[in-house]
Amino acid sequence: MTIKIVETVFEPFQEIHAFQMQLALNGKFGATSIFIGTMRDFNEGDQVHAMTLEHYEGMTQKQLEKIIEIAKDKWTILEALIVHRIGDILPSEPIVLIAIWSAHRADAFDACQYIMEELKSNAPFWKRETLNSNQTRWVVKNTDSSANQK
Amino acid sequence: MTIKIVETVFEPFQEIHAFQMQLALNGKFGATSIFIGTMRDFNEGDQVHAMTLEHYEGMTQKQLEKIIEIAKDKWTILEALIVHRIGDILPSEPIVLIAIWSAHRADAFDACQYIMEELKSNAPFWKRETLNSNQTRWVVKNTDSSANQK
Amino acid sequence: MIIITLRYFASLREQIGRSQETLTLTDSITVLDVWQKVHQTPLPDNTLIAVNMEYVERMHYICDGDEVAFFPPVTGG
Amino acid sequence: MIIITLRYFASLREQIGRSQETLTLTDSITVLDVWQKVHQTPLPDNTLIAVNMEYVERMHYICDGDEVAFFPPVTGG
Repeated sequence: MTIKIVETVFEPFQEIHAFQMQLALNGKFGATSIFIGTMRDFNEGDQVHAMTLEHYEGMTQKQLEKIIEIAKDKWTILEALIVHRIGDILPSEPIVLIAIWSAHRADAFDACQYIMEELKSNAPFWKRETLNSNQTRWVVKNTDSSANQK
Repeated sequence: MTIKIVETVFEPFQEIHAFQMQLALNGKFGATSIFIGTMRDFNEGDQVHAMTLEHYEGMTQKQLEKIIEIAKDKWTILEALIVHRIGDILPSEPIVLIAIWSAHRADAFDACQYIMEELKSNAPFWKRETLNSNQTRWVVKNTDSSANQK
Repeated sequence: MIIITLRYFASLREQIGRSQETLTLTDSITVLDVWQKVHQTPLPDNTLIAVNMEYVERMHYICDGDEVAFFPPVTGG
Repeated sequence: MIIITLRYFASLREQIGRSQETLTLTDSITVLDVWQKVHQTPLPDNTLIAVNMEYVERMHYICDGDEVAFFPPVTGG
């Protein structure tokens, strides 16, 4: 299980690929579920042209480890990778990557979504957006976890 | 929306990366949910050393297109990519890739899982496994979609 | 006159020993009747049926030119 | 004697105008009392509190050497 907090732009597919290559799991995993959160150029109706991600160093790692441990208790997962960006971020750059390897698909799907929701609720990160007007504002609340089915 | 049926081994992260690069969606998507199904070297308690995937050409594409259309009606998704392998497959080779891009994470998560479950139930693919004993057998039934929570 | 193409896949294809055949009929009948006419055995329980690459029920009536496929439960992904 | 470190993050850090300070107390008090002692204002409603990097309730009693952090709802991911 690996948690990486990175200060510069990362390439999610390269991260997953490199991580997977060094796992001794060939033939053992049947399912990989991946979530990538990417910075948009809009939020709550406004154009956003930059963002700064602050975190509570130490607590971040501790909380993410705890979230993975709980997921491992709930589902049968073989490996987990979390990469989260901090610092100054531009639109279309990745913010977060979660990847779960398991034998069966339901475990991977459920654990990946669980970890993402727990990260959103409990990992001590904070986003400050810079709007196109150059005003800055703290993001006050993460969006809801449930989709509005059409 | 792209559906690819491929007869030779594919590299899922390269497929997603290449597909994403040619989308004109920079800054528009905030969420990417990905599922990769990989061939294991065991199934139902037996060691498996090869697999052949048969499909119903034409119907496969038609069914997958229909599944994506239904997902687009249910959730707000920006793009979808499905890659499915056919032919002779070896353990640790990818079988299926599903990637969904959306503005918000719940749409990506739900659509990706929905498409995977529908593909498993309705897309006309059939797996024949070759066991370590060189016996071959048709896979009779896909595993359940729900995880047994521990 | 109604001419249809029958197709079989996977384990069903192997059991039947061929992947495709043509059937000529004078009247439209259901896909289930098509099976029984050709095979003189009950249709295996789990068999799925598609006409022109869309799933149909057993009571679906065929038309001239239809491609009727019989196959076991799918196991892709 | 109880010496604790207080830490503030994000918008709360900006409002308070500092990220860290030290507090010396004679007795263990709750984290809510710590806030009120230092800031003389009610703790903002949504504020989260962690002691030694674990979430705690407002009635959690501090110990010597604790790092007590106050911050707004988290917005990562």
